[in-house]
Amino acid sequence: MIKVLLFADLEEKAGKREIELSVDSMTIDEVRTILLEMYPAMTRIQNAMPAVNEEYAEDKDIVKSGDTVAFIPPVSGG
Amino acid sequence: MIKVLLFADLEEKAGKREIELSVDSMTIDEVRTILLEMYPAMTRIQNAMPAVNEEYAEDKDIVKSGDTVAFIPPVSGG
Amino acid sequence: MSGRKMFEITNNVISIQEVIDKVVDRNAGAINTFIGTVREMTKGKKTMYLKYDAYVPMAEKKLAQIGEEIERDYPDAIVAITHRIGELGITDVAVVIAVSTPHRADSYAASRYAIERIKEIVPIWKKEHWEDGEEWIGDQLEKKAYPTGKPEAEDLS
Amino acid sequence: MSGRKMFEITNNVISIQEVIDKVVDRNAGAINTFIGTVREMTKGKKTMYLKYDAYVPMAEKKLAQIGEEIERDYPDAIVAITHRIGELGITDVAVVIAVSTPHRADSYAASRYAIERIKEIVPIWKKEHWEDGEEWIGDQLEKKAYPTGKPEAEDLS
Repeated sequence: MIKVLLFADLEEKAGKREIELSVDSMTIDEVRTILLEMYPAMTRIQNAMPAVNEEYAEDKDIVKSGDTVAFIPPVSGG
Repeated sequence: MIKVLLFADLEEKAGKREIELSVDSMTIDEVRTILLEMYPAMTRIQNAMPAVNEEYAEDKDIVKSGDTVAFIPPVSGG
Repeated sequence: MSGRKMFEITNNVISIQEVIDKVVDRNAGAINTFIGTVREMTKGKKTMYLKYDAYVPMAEKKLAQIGEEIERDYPDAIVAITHRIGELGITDVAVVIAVSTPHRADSYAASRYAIERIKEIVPIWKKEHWEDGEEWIGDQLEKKAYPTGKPEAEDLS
Repeated sequence: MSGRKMFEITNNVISIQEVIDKVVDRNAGAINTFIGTVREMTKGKKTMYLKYDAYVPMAEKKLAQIGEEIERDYPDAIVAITHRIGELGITDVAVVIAVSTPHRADSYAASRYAIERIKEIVPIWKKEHWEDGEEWIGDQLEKKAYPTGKPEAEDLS
């Protein structure tokens, strides 16, 4: 099981911050594709930077069961 | 009468902050010369910037009775 | 500094003095503090209030990373950063950065670096609430976004 | 801002928050604060304490002049400066500069300008007290003095 975290506009489009995917292993790109199929309105996930276990990651990186994948829209703190 | 103000090292060399000169009118350069005659140890008055009535002035400016002349050593606030 | 959290996301009002106290040091001659406040007018639109959200554990890690980057470039610097989340009104304090250094030039440079890096790599988002609508900023590209749409390779460590 | 003294020389402990409060503004998104503190070690010598003195009325005028110079260059800036005089121990706050501006870059630039100008034109002096002596700084040229031995023409207005 992979845990997915969504924030800001992405969270609003999904209607929730946390989603669990019952898969063992896939690339982040594949996770993104699944999410877009689940929530077609979540187009801005294309511009979101992935993070795995609280560190920025690359789309081609593989996540495994137990990992947490977060999609980080362009930030606006400060 | 012209009031003279001295600060920092100059004040210590004179032993006081305020001196009154019983003159009607003279240049700041002349005031400085008088002070050096009164307090030969006050050599650093040569590097002090004059101010008249709380504004920076020039050595050649003339001060009159009622004016306050201050000698401002290089500053070190902040 | 033991027991004090130098890099913090909080739901509460930020005490500026408390953040400054974390960086006071006998060898510091300068403390630069940057305070980000909620401004009423942005590009002619009137903000009613803001809502900030964050990916809290990662945001605190990234604030700490910024502190490490500064202490690498300025070995005598001490850095503390607190960012508030939740609903903020006009003039409320959203972020406080405090940097102490022996000499003043470094305190300015390091403080400036910190706020620029916060806007690049720390997962915090603000939602503007106007009279006629609301929007998550960043998505909108009202500000500098990642030039390539995401942080650069050197931002990822 | 009525009733509040924006440019002040004081014998008392400075409240940083009070100086910051003077520049809070609905149109400010950024407040930069510079805090000058008493450092223990300078050029290998250990300071026991400092004594600051000032030509108070002229110093307050010159602080106000710095504020006017900043508001001329940054019309939306609000500036407040408090400098303490008297005896100060290590880590005590000697000066607090607060500048609010709509956008952050100006707050840094204006705050930096203020501290550099204070060291050029404001009649305040510090006397260092070491274990083995004491000296008025400035006389000693331990710091940047007026390049020509006095302020330049443009500093005199």
